Amino acid sequence: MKAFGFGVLGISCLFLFAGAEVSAEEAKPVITDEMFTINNLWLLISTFLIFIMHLGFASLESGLTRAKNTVNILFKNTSIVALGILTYALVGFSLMYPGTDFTGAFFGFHGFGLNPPADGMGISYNGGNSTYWTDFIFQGMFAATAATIVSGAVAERIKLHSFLIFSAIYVALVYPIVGMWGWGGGWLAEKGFHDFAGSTFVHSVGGWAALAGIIVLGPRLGKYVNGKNKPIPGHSLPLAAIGMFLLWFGWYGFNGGSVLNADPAMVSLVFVTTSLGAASGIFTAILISWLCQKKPDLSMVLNGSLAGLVAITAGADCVTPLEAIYIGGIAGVIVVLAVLLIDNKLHLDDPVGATSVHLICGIWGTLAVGIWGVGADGSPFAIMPQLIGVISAGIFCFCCALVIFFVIKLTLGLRVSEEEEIRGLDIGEHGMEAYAGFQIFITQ
Amino acid sequence: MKAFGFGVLGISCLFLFAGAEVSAEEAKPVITDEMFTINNLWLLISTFLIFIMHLGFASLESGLTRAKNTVNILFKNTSIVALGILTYALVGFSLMYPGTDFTGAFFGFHGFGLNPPADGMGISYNGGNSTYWTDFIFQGMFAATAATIVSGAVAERIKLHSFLIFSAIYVALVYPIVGMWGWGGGWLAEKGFHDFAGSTFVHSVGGWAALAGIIVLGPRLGKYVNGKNKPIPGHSLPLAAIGMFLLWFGWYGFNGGSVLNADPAMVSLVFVTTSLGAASGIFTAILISWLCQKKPDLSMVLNGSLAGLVAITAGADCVTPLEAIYIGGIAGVIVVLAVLLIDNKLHLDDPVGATSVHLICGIWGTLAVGIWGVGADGSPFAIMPQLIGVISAGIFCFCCALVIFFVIKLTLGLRVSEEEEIRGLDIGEHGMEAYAGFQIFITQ
Amino acid sequence: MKAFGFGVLGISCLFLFAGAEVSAEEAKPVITDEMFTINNLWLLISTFLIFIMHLGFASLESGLTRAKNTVNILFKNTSIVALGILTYALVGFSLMYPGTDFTGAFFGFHGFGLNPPADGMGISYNGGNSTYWTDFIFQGMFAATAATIVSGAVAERIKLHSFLIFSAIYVALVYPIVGMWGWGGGWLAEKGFHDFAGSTFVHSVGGWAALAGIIVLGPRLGKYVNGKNKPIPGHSLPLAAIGMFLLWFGWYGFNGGSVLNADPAMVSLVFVTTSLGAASGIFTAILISWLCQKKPDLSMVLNGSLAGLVAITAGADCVTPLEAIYIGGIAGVIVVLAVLLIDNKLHLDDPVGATSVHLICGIWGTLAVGIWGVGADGSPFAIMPQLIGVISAGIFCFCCALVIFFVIKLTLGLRVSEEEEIRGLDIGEHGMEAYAGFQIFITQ
Amino acid sequence: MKLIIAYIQPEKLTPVKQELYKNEIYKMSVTNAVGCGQQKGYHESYRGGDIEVNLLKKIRLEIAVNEEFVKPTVEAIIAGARTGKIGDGKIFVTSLDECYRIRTGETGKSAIG
Amino acid sequence: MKLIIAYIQPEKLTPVKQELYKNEIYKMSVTNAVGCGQQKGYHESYRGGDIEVNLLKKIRLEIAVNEEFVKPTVEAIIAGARTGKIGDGKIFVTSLDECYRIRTGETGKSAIG
Amino acid sequence: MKLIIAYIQPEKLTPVKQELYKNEIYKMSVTNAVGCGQQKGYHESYRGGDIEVNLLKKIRLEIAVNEEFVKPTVEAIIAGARTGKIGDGKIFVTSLDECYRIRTGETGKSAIG
Ligand SMILES: Nc1ncnc2c1ncn2[C@@H]1O[C@H](COP(=O)(O)OP(=O)(O)O)[C@@H](O)[C@H]1O
Ligand SMILES: Nc1ncnc2c1ncn2[C@@H]1O[C@H](COP(=O)(O)OP(=O)(O)O)[C@@H](O)[C@H]1O
Ligand SMILES: Nc1ncnc2c1ncn2[C@@H]1O[C@H](COP(=O)(O)OP(=O)(O)O)[C@@H](O)[C@H]1O
Repeated sequence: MKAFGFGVLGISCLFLFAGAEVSAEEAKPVITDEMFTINNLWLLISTFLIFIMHLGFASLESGLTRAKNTVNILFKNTSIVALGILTYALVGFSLMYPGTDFTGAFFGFHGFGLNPPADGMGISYNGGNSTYWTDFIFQGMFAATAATIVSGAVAERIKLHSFLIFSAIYVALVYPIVGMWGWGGGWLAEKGFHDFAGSTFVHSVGGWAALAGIIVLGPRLGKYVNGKNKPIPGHSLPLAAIGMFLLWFGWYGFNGGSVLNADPAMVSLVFVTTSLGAASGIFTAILISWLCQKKPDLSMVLNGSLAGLVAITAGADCVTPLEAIYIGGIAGVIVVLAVLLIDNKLHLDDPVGATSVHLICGIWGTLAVGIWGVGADGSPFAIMPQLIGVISAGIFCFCCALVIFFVIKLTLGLRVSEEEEIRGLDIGEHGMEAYAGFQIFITQ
Repeated sequence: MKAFGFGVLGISCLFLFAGAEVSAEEAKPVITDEMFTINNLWLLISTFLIFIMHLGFASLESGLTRAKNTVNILFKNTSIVALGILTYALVGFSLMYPGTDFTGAFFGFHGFGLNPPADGMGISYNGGNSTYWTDFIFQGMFAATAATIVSGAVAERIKLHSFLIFSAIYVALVYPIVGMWGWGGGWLAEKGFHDFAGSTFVHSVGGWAALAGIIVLGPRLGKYVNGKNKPIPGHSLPLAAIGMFLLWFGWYGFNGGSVLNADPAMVSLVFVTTSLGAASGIFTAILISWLCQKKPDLSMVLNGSLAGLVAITAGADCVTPLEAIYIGGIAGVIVVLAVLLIDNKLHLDDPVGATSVHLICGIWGTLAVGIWGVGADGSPFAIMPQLIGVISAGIFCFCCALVIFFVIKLTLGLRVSEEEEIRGLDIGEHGMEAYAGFQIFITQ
Repeated sequence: MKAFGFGVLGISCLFLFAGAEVSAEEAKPVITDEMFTINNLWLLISTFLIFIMHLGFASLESGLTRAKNTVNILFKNTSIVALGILTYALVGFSLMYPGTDFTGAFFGFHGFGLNPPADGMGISYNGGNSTYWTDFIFQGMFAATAATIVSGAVAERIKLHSFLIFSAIYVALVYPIVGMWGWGGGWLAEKGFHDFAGSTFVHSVGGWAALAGIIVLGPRLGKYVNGKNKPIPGHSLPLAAIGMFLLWFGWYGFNGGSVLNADPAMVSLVFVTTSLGAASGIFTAILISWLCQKKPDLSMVLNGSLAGLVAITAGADCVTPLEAIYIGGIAGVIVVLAVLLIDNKLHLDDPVGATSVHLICGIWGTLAVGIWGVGADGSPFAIMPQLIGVISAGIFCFCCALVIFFVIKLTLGLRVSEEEEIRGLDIGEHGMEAYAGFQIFITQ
Repeated sequence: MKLIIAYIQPEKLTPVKQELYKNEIYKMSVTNAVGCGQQKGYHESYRGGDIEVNLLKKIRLEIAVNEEFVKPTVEAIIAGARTGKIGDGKIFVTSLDECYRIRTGETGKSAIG
Repeated sequence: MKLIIAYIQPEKLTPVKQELYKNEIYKMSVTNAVGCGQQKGYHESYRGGDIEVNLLKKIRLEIAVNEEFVKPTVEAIIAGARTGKIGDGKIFVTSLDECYRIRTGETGKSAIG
Repeated sequence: MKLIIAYIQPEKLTPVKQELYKNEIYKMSVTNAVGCGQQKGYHESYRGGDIEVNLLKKIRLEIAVNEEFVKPTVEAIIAGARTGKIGDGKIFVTSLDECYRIRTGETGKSAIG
């Protein structure tokens, strides 16, 4: 409940401070300029934190794939940031937060481009939480992350322009429409569905498209030979680790900023639940990976931390630290098993584990709100709305992604030629190599 | 108009909040301790953001050059941060902000070292925007970036100690003297020249020195053979991409902090224009690189984003988001064409494209203020002062840089021996290699 | 004097603002909601800055060791963050800040888990500096760094599970117990010992354990042959440089956040002293490395900056900028000489120089407070309490670490087999390689 | 005794190895190489400049065998590496004068396998 | 048929290739190597310790040719690689018993080119 | 003239070099290789999938010598590389028809050293 929750949160924040003599008289405007400035600043700080998650994704994804496709992955991730921000300015923001006219709706649109209202820069715009520009850029940074999630899953075999077109459509239309259901005051918000910072609206939305992508594309050459899984190791685990750490780092803005103001109690709770969720995801992923794989697998543990983060995202504001440890810890177990299942059993080829991390753990995190979450008013969240949210978002996103992928496949083609795949997309799509001067030989 | 603008901005900020009952009576001091603390904090946050740009430069530059010179580049970038901060404490700050005694002047000096005034830590020091220490460290972080820009352009052939001496002189003297013309209340400020965060005062200042350096040094061995351009690919595009993302990340402090306080309207506008400038630079660089080079070149797209950022820097506070898209988009086109021109036609060897990004787009961005920029008082900026600023800064910086480089060339020598260049500066200057244990062979 | 100093600092902060008409009457509570929100936000910002230091350590340590052990190092650093946060939640926080019942004591314990008091989220909890959650997560992020320091020193030869067990015990018990002596209001605090942000309580605590580790483990195979030092170069200096820059970046939160509120004068002073300490450490390390080693060694200069940072940590709040330059500059000299001594003369094999940086410069920085430091009340700190603090912490930590290492050695074994060490811990402990597809051959 | 040197496409290493195993040749040494043969190269471009790449990545096999194994070895390599497309590679056979097993000091025919 | 093995300075690969092309030798294989010859090494230093590097980076060429091409090949390599300085490199010539083109199965003289 | 090719364990390069120096053999070329011999490989695992690694890292030495140096060279390599464990490596000796020093154009026996 993001933008929609502005009012509510603003009030809850007043409530918290009730005993603290903010002003001499209760009648005066309760949000001061100072508070407005702090709130706004915190959202802008969160914005740059979320921005750096794009580097996190770029690093993680290129680290977990082969050196011959590295330029391609970096290119995609760089493009997506740009596409995300630009399309969000053009239509996304307007689709996602169409305003109170569309309360409870499935779809709303407020017009093309950015149109700050007269009071867009003042306290009154958003209950003293942010200016219109802050509102836009904070939400805009979120948008691109959904597309980035897909990038890793379809890596090493998708045509560059086809991917860019898919991403542009998905991030410009599908992401904001689903997001509006909950955060824009749409029908899911009405149902009492709670997704604090986007286990569903960002991570699952990305995850469903990732799933559609890997189904339509098929596995990389040589991944499954005679029904046997042949691992294709990532070419740089330091890069992957840098990616994970930067993602976690950015997550403090992703979750912390989703409080939508700088309320000390709320933001600090979110920092604690986020940190504990990630830590506990690492912890259980180590244990389960050590058990299942005999030797603990770094790539799994990196996934474990992200799993914990994705899972805690839906309820970071409404569970206790202890429950955050449970949620993250269970996610750490789920993600390892999901990777083993999806890769080894279902033979769906997801080079970076995006479906396991973002889709499966996104679902888990959303449902966990129905188990442990307690609303600002003290009443627990119900599981049914959460389930409805997960399923409806899932159906919508998965179908849209499938359709877009199929249309692109039939028109432009989706997959590079076999020859290009063997030689690498860096040479095929970009005519350059990521590590000139190093000897990189890959025999598969 | 940085430090000089303190008063003006402070007032504009009051103005914005006029309707918001900050205090019971207008006579009371209008900047509260809280506002002072927020403003100051935002500048400190910007300081650490700008700091990380040095890592951005280090990564970008080492990624776009050969592995055999990587230690050397990292060494230069590490040294420059230190030199920049230390010389800025010694003389730079005093040269750049000599105080009101030198209003309208070409040169001023306030004495060696740091000398906080009696009220240096209080609200009165700087209109409640920052303490003296904050003022110094924020400006000091800026200083070193100008020298870092040179580092990439002259890479792979300049002697280490010669470069360090050049940088120390340039950053200690040239950068603050030019900067004083605009930000320190000097003659350009009087003329109505507007350079918000340094398209000219930082980026062009660095870019002119880069140009002087590559002219004096000449191209790398084997770069132009029989009048033909032989590309020398960078050894690690992941490193280059990390560099670009970190630079963009830091730019939120570079531009955002240049508001010099935490004014919600202003800072959020700057965040939006900065983001859109970069995104749009990427977008057009992709298009133009796809067109001109047939296959889209990642190194060009990374340059495109930086081009957008450099260009929006001069006017981030005074153009609309739509204009930011134009400015960044045009910069994205300019930078690709400039690289093709400078490298392929003029045969000036600039390994990382520093002149195209920082000099050419810095000029473009400064002029763009004269096209679209509208001042705080609602009156548009004129193009003439901008042109005068660009030209005067250009002549001064380019001449200074040329002279310093020539003097060093005649005394200490500027370029390493041919043998050292072939074997790499890492072994020649540092006696060590960047990637021990990896096989790196370069046949050119 | 961290948590314990809350009251004092709160008051000093009031004091500073005394002349600034915060409220109409002095009798009213002086910390407003706004100030509370800013203070709290700054601690949370510091928290994410400290968090990214873990990536800094991971990068630095893997960069300075061999490629065949990279997965192992990344794994350790990822695990330690998780272990650090989780054990700190379980017992560490409670051991380190047991409350006023244990004032002046050697040991205190406040019960398992996190137990926010009734007013834990309000202004009254901590003098308006932070909420209980902020307090916990800020301190919790610190905790893990001590263990990370050990990781680099014992790299390339320690068994994974043995290291993890050591770290868990050390960070859960030893770190908070020693920390309590000073920051938790224990006996050292009573003695007037001053360690602002942890030259002793974080860096030396880690450094002593590192020393114990390398003594018990012995040098890496092939490090000292026939009494001659055979250098084992790190495999990726770009990674090492990324590590250094991220550590410095995070240090702004490490030191800046240790002010424990957003006081403009204090935080900006800390930013300045921290920056100058690091810059000056680089500067002298360059000079001394150029002199002693003929060619300037990048790995030494990276250590130089960290040395400056470690040294300034104890007194960043109580020395002048000029003194910060001295402290950092001396640290830059000390660290180069210490590496030469420890490695070349004492033949203690510390691959990343952790003992030189964190232990030796941690001690230097703590003592420097006794030389130059001046307390908030204007009276200089004495050298004796500092010496007592250094020695007592040293004896306690070193003995504890020795005992834990020995017990692990006798039970689980500490060192991998010779064969595994030759082949690399990545294959031995994790069954994977860090750079699949690159040819990495190491002949030692 | 003969020393067989073969250049094959990198992605054919696994099939060639399998064919060799089928023919009971278990010992071999592999290095990376780049080569030019009939196969044309391709063009890369970097910052607007053109790079002609005509040294293509190849795998170099070195297999020492006794005379009777020469034919099976060559056949196995061809079986595993042939696609019929240019770039499939080459096999060279030279004579080996002597062979030692370092571990035991054995020489000659028995040392080779 | 002969197999020519040459060690040259890395930066001489392009000139050598050009000379070979002039003499109509288009096929070759290239690998990286490190070598010690008369050329002295150099010293690196790391964290105060001295590292003697006496294995210097070289390029290894392998070119299989028919007898009549041996002389032109050797001459081309020398023409491209000689600077007169120590470290210019060495050329070794060995005999080739047989040669196969994997794609076609051709053998002998016709397979080599 | 003979060309000696040896495969040894990577960590044995330094001892082998020292033994060669003792026997006054100063010239050699070194490349990286992976090989399978009697030494069994090991298993890696990545994201739950099993990877069988049976090509193990080795160092390949190439040393051209005059006949009288063959024995000392082979002995030096064995002295430096033998541990008695599987994986110690192999030495192959082939004949060299000719040898040129690029710098001077010298040929034959005098060019080799
Ligand atoms: N005469 C030769 N000398 C050395 N290497 C050769 C020779 N001919 C071919 N090669 C190696 O074999 C590889 C494949 O050769 P190619 O000519 O493409 O095979 P084909 O013509 O049989 O399809 C080349 O890249 C090169 O490495
Ligand atoms: N006898 C040899 N055996 C193997 N490789 C050799 C031999 N002699 C020279 N080389 C290779 O040739 C390279 C250049 O040799 P060098 O002695 O420097 O040439 P020159 O003495 O002719 O100037 C060496 O680095 C090594 O790789
Ligand atoms: N017949 C062969 N042909 C090519 N290379 C070989 C051959 N035999 C051994 N090698 C190389 O020598 C290395 C060591 O061989 P190995 O069988 O382990 O030695 P040993 O059996 O004598 O202990 C192998 O990894 C391989 O690179």
